[in-house]
Amino acid sequence: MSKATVVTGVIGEDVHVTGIRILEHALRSDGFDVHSLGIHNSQEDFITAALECEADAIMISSLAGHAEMLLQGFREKCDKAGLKDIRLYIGGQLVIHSEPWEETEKRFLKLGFDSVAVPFNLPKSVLAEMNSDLCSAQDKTSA
Amino acid sequence: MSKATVVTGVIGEDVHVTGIRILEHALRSDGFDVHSLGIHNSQEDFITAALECEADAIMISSLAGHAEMLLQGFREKCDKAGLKDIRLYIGGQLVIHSEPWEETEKRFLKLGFDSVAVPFNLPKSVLAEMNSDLCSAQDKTSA
Amino acid sequence: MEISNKKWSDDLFRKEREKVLAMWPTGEDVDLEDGAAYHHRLPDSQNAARKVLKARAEGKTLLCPSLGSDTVENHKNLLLHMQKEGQADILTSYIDSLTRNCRFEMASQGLMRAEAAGRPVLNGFPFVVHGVEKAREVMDAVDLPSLLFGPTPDARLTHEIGLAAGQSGYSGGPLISFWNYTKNVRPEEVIQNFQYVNRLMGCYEEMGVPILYCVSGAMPSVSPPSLMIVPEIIEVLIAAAQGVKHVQLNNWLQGHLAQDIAYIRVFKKMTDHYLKEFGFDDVETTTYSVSPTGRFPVDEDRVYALISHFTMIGVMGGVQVCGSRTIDEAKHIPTPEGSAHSFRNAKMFLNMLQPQKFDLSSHSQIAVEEEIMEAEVRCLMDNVLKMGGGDVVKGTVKAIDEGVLDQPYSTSQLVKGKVLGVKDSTGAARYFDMGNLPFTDDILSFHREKIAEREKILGEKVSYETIISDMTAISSGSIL
Amino acid sequence: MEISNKKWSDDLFRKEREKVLAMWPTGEDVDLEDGAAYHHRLPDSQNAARKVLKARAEGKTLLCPSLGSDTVENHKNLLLHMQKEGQADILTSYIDSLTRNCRFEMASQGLMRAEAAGRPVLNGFPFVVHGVEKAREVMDAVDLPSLLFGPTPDARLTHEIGLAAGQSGYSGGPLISFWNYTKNVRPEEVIQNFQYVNRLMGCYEEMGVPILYCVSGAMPSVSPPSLMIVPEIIEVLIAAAQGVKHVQLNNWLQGHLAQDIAYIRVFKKMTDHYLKEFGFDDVETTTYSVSPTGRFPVDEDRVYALISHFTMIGVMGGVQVCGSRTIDEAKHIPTPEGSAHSFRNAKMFLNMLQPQKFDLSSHSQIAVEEEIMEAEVRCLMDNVLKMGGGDVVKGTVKAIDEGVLDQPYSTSQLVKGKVLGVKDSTGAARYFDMGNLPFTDDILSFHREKIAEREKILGEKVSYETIISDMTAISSGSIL
Ligand code: B12
Ligand code: B12
Repeated sequence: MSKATVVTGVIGEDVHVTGIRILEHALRSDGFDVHSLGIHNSQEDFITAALECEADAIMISSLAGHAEMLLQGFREKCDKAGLKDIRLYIGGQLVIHSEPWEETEKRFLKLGFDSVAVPFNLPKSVLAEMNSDLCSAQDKTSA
Repeated sequence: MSKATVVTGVIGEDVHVTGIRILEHALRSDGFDVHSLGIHNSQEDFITAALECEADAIMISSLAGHAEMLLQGFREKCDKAGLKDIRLYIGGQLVIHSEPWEETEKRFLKLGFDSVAVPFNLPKSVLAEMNSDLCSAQDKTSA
Repeated sequence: MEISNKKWSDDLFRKEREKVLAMWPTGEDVDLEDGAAYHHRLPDSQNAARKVLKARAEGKTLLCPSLGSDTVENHKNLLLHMQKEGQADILTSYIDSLTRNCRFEMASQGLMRAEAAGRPVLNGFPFVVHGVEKAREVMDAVDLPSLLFGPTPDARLTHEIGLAAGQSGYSGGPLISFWNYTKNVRPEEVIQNFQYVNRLMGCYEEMGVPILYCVSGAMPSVSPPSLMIVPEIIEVLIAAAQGVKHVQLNNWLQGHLAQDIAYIRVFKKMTDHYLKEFGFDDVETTTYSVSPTGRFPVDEDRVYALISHFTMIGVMGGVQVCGSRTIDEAKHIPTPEGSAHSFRNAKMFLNMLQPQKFDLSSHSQIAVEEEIMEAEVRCLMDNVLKMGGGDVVKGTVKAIDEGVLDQPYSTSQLVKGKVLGVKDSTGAARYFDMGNLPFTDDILSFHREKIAEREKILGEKVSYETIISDMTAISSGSIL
Repeated sequence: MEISNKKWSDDLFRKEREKVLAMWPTGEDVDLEDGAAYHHRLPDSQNAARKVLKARAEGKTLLCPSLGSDTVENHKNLLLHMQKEGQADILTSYIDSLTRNCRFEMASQGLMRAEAAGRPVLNGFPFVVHGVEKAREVMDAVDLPSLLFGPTPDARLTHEIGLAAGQSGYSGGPLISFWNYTKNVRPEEVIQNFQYVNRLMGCYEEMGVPILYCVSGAMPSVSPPSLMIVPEIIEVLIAAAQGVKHVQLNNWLQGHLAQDIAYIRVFKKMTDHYLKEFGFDDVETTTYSVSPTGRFPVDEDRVYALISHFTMIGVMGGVQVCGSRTIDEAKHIPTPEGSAHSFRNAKMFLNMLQPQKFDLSSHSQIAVEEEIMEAEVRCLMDNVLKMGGGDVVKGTVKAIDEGVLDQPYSTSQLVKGKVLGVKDSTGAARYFDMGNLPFTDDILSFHREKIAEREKILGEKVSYETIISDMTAISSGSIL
């Protein structure tokens, strides 16, 4: 049985796929069930996929710097689609110009993301976070 | 007949001799009479040499950054020794820390120098200045 | 879709051209003859192909940054800044990504916002929206040649406008665009778009305007260079068939001196070989090198070292043109100042090294790399040609479908993506997984041995974890 | 003054030592046995000689900045900053110039002012004024070895204090001090002072404490490397006679890959040769490279390229230790931050290149340089030895007086200063004027030919103007 089910993908016109591919591999080898959407996805693509596979989380990657613009109202759409408790992760290089990391994070948390990965996060730490967020919670439920 | 007579040397404990050696060569090949004192000179060494060879100018080089400290009262000493009209040049790297060039120049002009060379001055421009300062003046005298 | 590596008939080109020029109103103003006449009015020193051939004759390396801003004013200033402060020899005009995706309407809105705001909004220069006249203002303002820059599945209208506006070349190509900029577009479609672009370049050549086409093939991510060379040669052959005469070979450096220099040599040698085999005897090939596409360090001290390092390889490899990423690469789109700082660094390194004429023409480690690389390239190319019954385009399409041509980390879902690279004990890229590539046993065992050496030092088997650490090694401060 | 290259008798050393220790009150606290005991308490990883031998065994290059501040607090912080932020492998303790000139009273006043002001006043660490106990606080605070640093005609008391305080080596030497730091001091006098210093190092060696002595010979200003190598070998032979066992060979890079690498090799080879000839069989030689002493560019982008360039040469030349100037070199005394930035750049370049084990062991351009350089060194060394009737010290003194050993741009008025270098068409340093150097016709014509090549390209005779432009070329952005 898989630890948890995760939908992954890149939002918008962005073609930067390497980072999320690496994460997908790390997650899979750690026992996660990963549904990978690759590049060029809309908000709807993520929601449809998450509904289909009953995902516990959505992981969105974005490096081109347009994430904020493209993800307006995403949490609300998830809610409406019935993905009320789904955890939303985002990471990559989220802004166009240098700004203090705390400000970037704050804005994305406000957009409804549960976790905003610092830039240049290594797979190891992403994995650790996913495990503590998704798996200990599940353990508790099944206990 | 030489264009003009110049005493050159480095002031204080400073060992940086290359720059002034290059200038000495440039001056000599351009027809100046150069009396070179090398490194490790005091104010008195310059004055004695200038009196001896009836110099038109003294050129002091300093790179170690102690020039200002070491040249307090130099113009007055020259005056007292009878070198009233002698032109005083200074160049090299005159200060320890970065400061706007104008400030450095101002302080050395106040110390009684007639000309303060910008750092990294190339021999060509030093030569041009010496020629216009010393030789046109002489031309006029002899005219 | 039926497609082959034949020169397009005038008829086909004319028909397609009508459609392309109708894609956006500015297409109406394009006139081929007038475009050529404009080029003829520009001085020879503003033609990229001429400038590069001169560098080749003199044994010099030129520096070429990647630049692009949106309004004429912004782009002009950026180019002028790099011409003056950045000591660039050749300029480039990055195409913004909306234009690359033919979203001209959105690009036009972005441009209007940029003009209103007085600061850049788009990530490149939207040639199509500007149209020929406006785009010529850029060339009129600068003294250097400029190239169109950036892969995209459909660069047709951008080329119509850009070339007519005095841009004298392009960097990109069908395969790089396919691997890295599409999700579900068939390779045939991208190739066909590029046959159009190449035919257009051919028209300029026929009118006496040399156009420099810098093929790009495939981007490395810890990739043995044959993975890049083969797609690049294919792009050359596609271009030559349509009448392209000045080809620049893009060497994607990964930082390993012996392997990267071998790449530069084998790529040139094999390109000339296949050009000759197909009878394309009058195509001039020159070489270009560019820093790696992987993650860059955030720390500028380190990026400076990388810029110098990759300039070293370019110069020692004897390329005619050297590109470079910039000190702000990891952080954000390069500022004009960041670009200028970076290229001043590259220029200094170049000026220290190049006059020395340090000779690496017979060097045993490079020779070893050359030998295996040439074997790999022949193996892959000959297979592609066989699959296409001698037609490189037909062969390429089939080979991609069967994973006989393959790439790691492609954005396309039509790509097998089985092949994977890993570094050996000296930092050279080796095949960790050959996927469906039709390699001989000799090649296989060469890579196995090299990987075994690394495993001996590591004290464990290389794995996907090793690959991840290899991919982030440089950004963490070391080749390994 | 009668002087020769014989080991000092215990008696002579004891008598001199009394005088030296009486030069300043802190001399009283120096106890050789206690000094050795302190070294034995330090971990092996804090001994420079051990660390360098380890690097030699592993084929690694270490980085070593030049550092020095005045108060214990300031100096400690500077060293800790470079240990942590600068990724240094070996630290150094620059001696301030007042102490170098034995102006201990003035140094002590400077130190007091620094302590009162809370910011540096002296340009280095005044070991003598601090005394053994205080100076040990520095070593106690850091984890790396540290070397005394800086030529001076009289480093005796500084060594008594510094070595007893755990510094495990020194960079400098009698000839470099004579050429560049004196005006009217006889060479005999400087050599005698260094025989004392070397004998002191020998005492530590006898007590089981390896001390790394980095000879420095002569600084280049567009100088063919034999001008540096010969004084350096002389310094080695003087040191070995007094019992020094760990010698580091300082290679003054000038930026020409082939010539600089040849320098590194010939220097090592000829040092080992003459050591053997004189029966010094147990002296370990390691190598060190450092950036050039000429004027640096003001522009930091360019200095970064130079730091990378000289790191490249050090790594390709296989030195054990690589020094570097810093990005603020042209402007002012390096700040801790400037030093850290510079060495992070050097480390990145090193980490990119060294793991590749790029092999230049058989390279024809380097071989050409090696051959002529070895001939020059033999010619000069054998002449010095002949002039001294087999005694290198006696020969050196005579050779300097007659200009058979010579340097351009010396500060000493006792030096002939006839010899001059100029760059050839590739940027290598050649003899423009050989002064009184006793070179063979072969050597003469080699240099003439190389200069002729440059003249052909220049279209005019090289002259003093050429030399001036050569000396400022790097600071203006190019090797030539
Ligand atoms: C490689 C690269 C490319 C390749 C991408 C190849 C591919 N198919 O993936 C190519 C060359 C195609 C490319 C193209 C472009 N790129 Co690019 N690219 C890079 C580069 C150099 C490295 C990215 C990378 O692969 N990193 C390696 C991986 C392993 O790291 P990662 O992506 O950061 O992912 C890790 C973490 O961030 C985290 N993570 C990532 N996603 C997520 C998601 C979640 C939920 C979590 C928890 C964690 C997480 O985990 C990953 C593993 O460690 C970066 C600069 C840099 N960082 O050095 C620029 C960069 C991202 N690119 C940039 C730009 C602008 C572009 C272009 C628009 C350029 C142009 N003008 O044409 C085009 C994009 C076109 C398009 N439509 O998208 C900019 C982005 C600017 C910004 N954000 O402000 C950058 C910063 C470069 C720059 N300085 O301009 N690029
Ligand atoms: C070479 C050099 C040395 C050599 C000198 C060899 C020699 N015998 O000459 C050596 C290694 C011995 C040396 C030693 C030291 N140096 Co030193 N050295 C340099 C260096 C790298 C280049 C100087 C040089 O030769 N330039 C080349 C010549 C051609 O240029 P120039 O001297 O500037 O002269 C030209 C012009 O300035 C002008 N000019 C010069 N003088 C005059 C005079 C007049 C009247 C006019 C009109 C024009 C003029 O014309 C010349 C021709 O173009 C500079 C840094 C730099 N600039 O890159 C540091 C530098 C000058 N040194 C410095 C220091 C601190 C030292 C030491 C104290 C280091 C130490 N801590 O031990 C010791 C000095 C010991 C002592 N007692 O003096 C500092 C000075 C700091 C400051 N001013 O703030 C510098 C800036 C380096 C640094 N960043 O720390 N140094």
